[in-house]
Amino acid sequence: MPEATTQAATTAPGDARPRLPGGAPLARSPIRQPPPTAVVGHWEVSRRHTNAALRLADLSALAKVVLRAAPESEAAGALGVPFGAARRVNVVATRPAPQLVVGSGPDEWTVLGPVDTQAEIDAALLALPGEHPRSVVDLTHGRALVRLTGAAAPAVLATICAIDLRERSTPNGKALRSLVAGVATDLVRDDVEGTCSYLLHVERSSGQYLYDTLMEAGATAGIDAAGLPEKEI
Amino acid sequence: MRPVARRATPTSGRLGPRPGEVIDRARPLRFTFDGRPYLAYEGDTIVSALLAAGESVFSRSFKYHRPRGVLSATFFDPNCTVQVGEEPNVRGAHRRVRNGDVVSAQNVWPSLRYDVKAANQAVGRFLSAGFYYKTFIKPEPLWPAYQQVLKRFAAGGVVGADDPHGYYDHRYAHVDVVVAGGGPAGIAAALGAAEAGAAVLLVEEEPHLGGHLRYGGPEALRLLGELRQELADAKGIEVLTDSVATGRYDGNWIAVHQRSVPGATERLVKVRAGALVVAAGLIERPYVFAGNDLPGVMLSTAAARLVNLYAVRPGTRAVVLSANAEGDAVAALLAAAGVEVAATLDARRAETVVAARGHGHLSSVETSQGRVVEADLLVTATGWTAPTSLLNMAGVRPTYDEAAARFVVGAEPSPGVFATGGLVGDASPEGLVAHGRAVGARAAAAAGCGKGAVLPELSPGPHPALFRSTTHGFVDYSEDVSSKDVFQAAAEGYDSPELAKRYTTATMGPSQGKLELVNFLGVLAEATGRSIGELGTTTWRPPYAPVSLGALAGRPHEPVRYSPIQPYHEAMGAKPLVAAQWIRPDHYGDPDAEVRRVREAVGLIDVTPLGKLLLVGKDTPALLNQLYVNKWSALRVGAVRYGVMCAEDGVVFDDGVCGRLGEDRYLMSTTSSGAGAVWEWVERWLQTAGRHLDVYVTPLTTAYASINVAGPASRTLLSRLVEGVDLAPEAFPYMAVREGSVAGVERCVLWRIGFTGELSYELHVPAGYGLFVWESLLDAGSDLGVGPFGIEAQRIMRLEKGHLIVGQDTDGLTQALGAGLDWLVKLDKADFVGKPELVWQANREDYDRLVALVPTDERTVPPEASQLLGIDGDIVGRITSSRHSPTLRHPICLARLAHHLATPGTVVRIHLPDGRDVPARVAETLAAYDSEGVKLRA
Amino acid sequence: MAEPAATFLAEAVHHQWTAFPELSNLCYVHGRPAGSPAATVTVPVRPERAELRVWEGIEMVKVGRAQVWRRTSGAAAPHRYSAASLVRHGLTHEPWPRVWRQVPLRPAYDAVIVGAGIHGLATAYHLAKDHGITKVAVVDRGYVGGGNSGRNTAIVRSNYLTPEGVRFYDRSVKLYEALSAELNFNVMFEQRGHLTLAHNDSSLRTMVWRAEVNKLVGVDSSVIGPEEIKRLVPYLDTSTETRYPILGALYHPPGGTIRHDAVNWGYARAADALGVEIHQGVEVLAISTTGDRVRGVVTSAGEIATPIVVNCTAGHASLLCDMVGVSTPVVTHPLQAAVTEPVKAFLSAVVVSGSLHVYVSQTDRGELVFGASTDPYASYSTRGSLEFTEELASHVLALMPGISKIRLLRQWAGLCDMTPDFSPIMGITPVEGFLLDVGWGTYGFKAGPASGEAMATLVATGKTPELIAAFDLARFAEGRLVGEKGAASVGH
Amino acid sequence: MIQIPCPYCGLRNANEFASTGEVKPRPDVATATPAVWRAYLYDHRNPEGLVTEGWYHRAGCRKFLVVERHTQTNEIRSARPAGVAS
Repeated sequence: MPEATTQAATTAPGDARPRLPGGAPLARSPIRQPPPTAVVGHWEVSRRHTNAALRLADLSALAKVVLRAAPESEAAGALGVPFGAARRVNVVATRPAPQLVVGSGPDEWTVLGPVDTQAEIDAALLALPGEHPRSVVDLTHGRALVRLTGAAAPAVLATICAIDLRERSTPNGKALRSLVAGVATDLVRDDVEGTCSYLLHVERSSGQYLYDTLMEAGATAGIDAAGLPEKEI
Repeated sequence: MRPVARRATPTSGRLGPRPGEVIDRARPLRFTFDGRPYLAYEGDTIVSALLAAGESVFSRSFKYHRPRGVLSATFFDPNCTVQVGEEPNVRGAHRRVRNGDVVSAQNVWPSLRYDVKAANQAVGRFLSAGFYYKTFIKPEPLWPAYQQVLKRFAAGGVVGADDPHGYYDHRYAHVDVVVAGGGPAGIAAALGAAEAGAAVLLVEEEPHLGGHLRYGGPEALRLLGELRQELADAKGIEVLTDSVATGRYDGNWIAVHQRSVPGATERLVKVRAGALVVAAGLIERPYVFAGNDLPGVMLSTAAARLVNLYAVRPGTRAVVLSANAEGDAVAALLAAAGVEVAATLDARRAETVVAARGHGHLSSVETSQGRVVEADLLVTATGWTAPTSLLNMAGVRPTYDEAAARFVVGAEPSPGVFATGGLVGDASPEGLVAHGRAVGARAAAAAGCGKGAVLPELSPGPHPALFRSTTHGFVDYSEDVSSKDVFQAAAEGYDSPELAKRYTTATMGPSQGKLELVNFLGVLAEATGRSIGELGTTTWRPPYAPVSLGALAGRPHEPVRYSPIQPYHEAMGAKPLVAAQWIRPDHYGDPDAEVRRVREAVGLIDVTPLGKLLLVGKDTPALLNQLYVNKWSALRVGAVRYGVMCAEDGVVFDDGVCGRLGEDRYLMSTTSSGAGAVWEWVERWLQTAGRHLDVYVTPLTTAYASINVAGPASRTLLSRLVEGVDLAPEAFPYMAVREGSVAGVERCVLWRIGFTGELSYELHVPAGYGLFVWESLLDAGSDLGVGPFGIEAQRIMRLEKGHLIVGQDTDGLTQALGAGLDWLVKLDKADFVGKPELVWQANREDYDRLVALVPTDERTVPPEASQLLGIDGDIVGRITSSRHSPTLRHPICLARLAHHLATPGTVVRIHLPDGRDVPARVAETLAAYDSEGVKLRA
Repeated sequence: MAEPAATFLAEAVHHQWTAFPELSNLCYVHGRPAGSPAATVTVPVRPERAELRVWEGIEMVKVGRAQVWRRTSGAAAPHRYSAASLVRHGLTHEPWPRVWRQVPLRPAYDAVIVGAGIHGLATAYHLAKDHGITKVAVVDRGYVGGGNSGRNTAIVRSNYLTPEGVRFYDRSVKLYEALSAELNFNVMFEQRGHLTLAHNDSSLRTMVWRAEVNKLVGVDSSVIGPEEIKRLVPYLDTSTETRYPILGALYHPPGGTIRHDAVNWGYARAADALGVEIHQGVEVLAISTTGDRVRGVVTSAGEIATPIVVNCTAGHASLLCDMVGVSTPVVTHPLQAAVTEPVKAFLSAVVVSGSLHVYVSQTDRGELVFGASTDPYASYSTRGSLEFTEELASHVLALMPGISKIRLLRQWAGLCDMTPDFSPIMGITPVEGFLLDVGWGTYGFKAGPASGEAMATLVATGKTPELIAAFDLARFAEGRLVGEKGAASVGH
Repeated sequence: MIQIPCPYCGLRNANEFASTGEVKPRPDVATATPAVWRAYLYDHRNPEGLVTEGWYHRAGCRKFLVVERHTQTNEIRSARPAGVAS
């Protein structure tokens, strides 16, 4: 599959939503995209730029594939990421950059990759060694994924999440699932260039709620909406 | 009823600068009290500013409407509760004046000065404890009228229906040690814990740390300065002032109420702490004697606070009753501040106050020596109450120390819970600091930081047991309960603390016994001839201090869920339907027209909330056999089957379909409301009895946008957009599943099923493409008359078709055979969930049946839940679903009906909510529309 | 007397009667009695003089020049509570008699009732009054009304779902209506109306269902719309744009609130007066049996012989059943409640929201009393939780957004013995003489008078009254659950 | 708020979990009498003391656990995955 490319979308008269040339299918995040938007791969995404010290970006367009297998299975061993951790692993050998493998459950791994790479990840997970039963499910469309970045991120998150976010309990590379503002949420501490950053994902239909709640929680800390960062694509 | 005279010469006023004052004389503020303007300085409380201006009455009491002034000058002062703007019950002796505050007195009518309800004082002797219970007994019809009058006596402030909801915040915190109380012992405990490496949260109720050091002498201020410097240099201590630890719950889960926060009205901090140190200090106890509630009678700590913190002179000529060094010091302080100390009564030498006299304000004091001393200030220092609330919440039972005349606790009363300061014992400030520091270190050690420290000795010193003088006076100011009431309660047999408390309401008012409890116990002990130790005490419940509903609630967090097609529904102005967390389109303006569109052409409905579970693994049929009442072993790839799940009691729990997508891949659907519960049910079986099964379950409910395309033209419409699937009836028959692409979107699942009774296809498309596919379908089918339909149209059509809705046409006791599912239940399976109950049900006759009813009067659509009546008027069933059928043009109903009547052709009586009865006939089949199922198989 | 007299007086002086039609009804419309008063009491209180004049059926209090008149029912008997007795005691300082006696435990009783809450006390009262059985001991390890009877939110109603439930609770409401006179103790029953809000279709359907069954059984209930709801409770947010829109409500005018302590004390005082003994601080340690028959009770104050033990406990029902090996379907969950500081009256009706798990009423003192559903896991702890108050507050504010500044003053918890079908367990057990009046879940207080009456009949006659036949223990083993299950998880 | 020591996730607040009640063995379906079956459905030990009960870590690892908890103090003695012998 080719690298996802960014293209300008056209907008039909009287319709604020972009369309792709030739009526090709256009995928949308469950979260409203702050303008300006563009189409990346098959997805309509925001390309908003912000210099705010605390920012929230919608990453729902990223590929997300879930592997279920016994923790003692060969496949699990091949991934090498235990429950509760998140590491970059080259699951898809042909990709230039590794994918983020999240140990999201005792027998569950969530692999996050660039836009439109779910089929490759899917195939790579099915091809992991071993005969143990396993289940590989593409949840790209089933999850809303956002990234909250900034030094104030732990304090903002602490207004809506009961988890101990201090360094000694939730260091970079830690993954867990808990309640965030009343919704079961996967939380991954994944710092960006030394700045504290969290990935949060929930089942898709709660995405807008999660996004709105984080924006409100961060309001006094000066949060701003960011577009899909180039390096995530 | 006499008005309180405005005094020509105010007894109180502002003093010159004091070394520890907390007011900023350079920053004057303006506010009004009962409509009159007043000046304050930044840092003044409402009450200190009013006292400085010569006012001395701030409220009227609850029952007798007696004028009341300052008593303790703290948050818990029962006499200083005022309304500030829209905020009721503000503690005027604690709340700092803000510029422009509009303050008014509460519980006065028509005004603070002239309060007609004060007539109650004249007949006070009849308003004894429990007087409510002894009168108004007859005649009963008049009790409500009496009650309306009583309600006018409610003591609180005012709230408005449309008062704005402030911005209330919540925050979680995780620390090693919480220290509740920022006096010398509390500050030292925080320092001791931090030195051991602990993360500490130090919480102080007042705006400044220091406790009693703040209003002590020069030595106290010097020590406070040192402690503050040490705090400033320490690492790992977060200090919250004007904040109070309101509750300690299981697992050292501690609620801290921040009363002033930048950017928010208030904030609730929910803290998980390794250890809790309670350093709440001591609360000074009032003394009970006649007239002890007159304005001008106050506690020694109140006088010290007023003079030293706010530079307010509390009176001009004082009598001091002292039983301790603190009281002696206040006598000296008053004299130094220019108050004439007319008499000092030493309670340690059995000198006491017999009565305080005055009209609206203290004017003279009668002493035990028989003297009557003119005075406008009476200061009492008769002992202390240990506010052990947080410790009580941790299950600690303080013991009563007779010699010290107060309750005490040890320094380590419970695992993870510590106490220091006055709660534990008496010492010099330095002694309290030493103890606090050691307790802090030990608390840190309990939380895993450091090695602890050796605990210095701290125990309470002796103190005279002073509760009541020789006269009766108020025990509970906010409830207007006198010592006489307590005596009477005891005499009547309400002689345990709990019964006497409930009977007299003592300690049940806004200060919850902080000031009153020990006096109440002391008086009850006197009345019953027992000691306080024998009586025991009542339990202090959370919260330690009252918390606003806004702060408890925080910002509203009510999760809502939307389908990917929601932008379309909104654009079309669909009427929203709230279904649990989902917001769904009920209809788009005309549900009947939506029905006709589906019956005659083709319609689309967004059914995304339908639960969808992907089951992967070779043992999936075994799992399905266990969870569903029917059989699954023979399901071919590409086939779909309807299934019903029961709980172990045989009660119908959920229904849906399950299709076999591939060799080891199955997609199960559930009801929208049951999506979460069925997922858990499946997981539960797979993790317990079914651990050996090779099945993984993954919820895909919102991974797919689900669109049902229904109507005779649905195949034509789909044929224009679907690729990779042969839509011919033979190739893709009813109850089949296929995978293919729709409008160019790959990996879609298509089931040929439907709830409406028409030829229909349920499309599950990757959710991000949901809106795209929906709009593509509308575009492609415009010539076919395609349009959307909502939940209401679907409900009508499923009812025409006789499909049940679990939870509506069944209830919490409906077992499968009572839901018309006899044909589905396979009792010859070895096991399935709920099987034994269904076997037994099959051997009975007496359960209600699900039937279709047709009212014979075609104009009457019986409301759902209308009852069905038998010949003798008894209830024999009820309507569970009812609509007018736009297709059949008559009402159609489903009903639960007693078995003996549930035969086709029987006529039953429907009792309508408007009182009319209409007959209805039991139909042959549940389906009123296409009962043969020809259309959906087309 | 004096409080209302003074109240009437104060209001009257200020408003010259006319502003208070309910007062003028009280005072003037009935006219003045003929002849001179049967009694006149003068109270020399400065600066005024208060005087009570009593005629047959009417009395008057005069303070200064103002007068307050009220109808009464005849002359006051000695040690009967009345306005006149209140004045007499106020004047003479004559001590009030004890409400119940303190007597030593006897070696044998005709029946021992475990639990001095409303159920146990009402059972004892009716045993003595209706059946003349007075050799009865009510034992309690705590104090009178110290369990759930003093911890509930004092709401009384009969708008249940099943005919058997409605009939039973309706009997209780009827008894409550007459209880003040029956016990000569004002229990302050105020039938202020009870509203159960519906926020979605299915709950609205359940409200219609309840209303229809209620009406057919003769209980006043109906479903009303948002406008009528707003009229009854102006502080409710009835706009349609809320997360929990108010679509309608089940309105039950006879429902209301009562003073729970007064009910307990009133029953205790009346039962005591009939000869029943109340033993506080006496804990049941064991129940002795011979074969399958009850023989006696071992208590912390000694052994008692008795052929009948009635289990009237709440929160500990199954522990007592364990003593005789009777297995029950009871699970004990804490039920929490809370009260706020007082504010001026703004809420007349009792408001319940099942979907939001909250109910609220305002006391005469101005406090808001809140309750919710039971805690989500079984426990015998009454320590309470913070999350209860958080959820409570957010749900109350979702209904009444204007009251965020009111402060919560106190929270507490009781223990509820929950049953699988939200209905009680009453009647006989496999152990002869061991009777159950348990499993009341969150409904026990409302049921007190009717269950006392029915249990007394069962004890006295050995026959289960028809009113409680549906609530037998055997229904679980026989698969005959009562249909209250699913009415609503919160229905106070 | 009490905390449940999840064997997978560590100490977590109880509101992440759902209590599923006392753990009871399921009778043999083929031989269960109504009395036995309904005792399984409805009866509980309901002790004031240690109870063995199920908890589902709904907002966490989604594992069913068997927990020993004291019903008066809420102290938790042990927690293990369901279906695994203690």
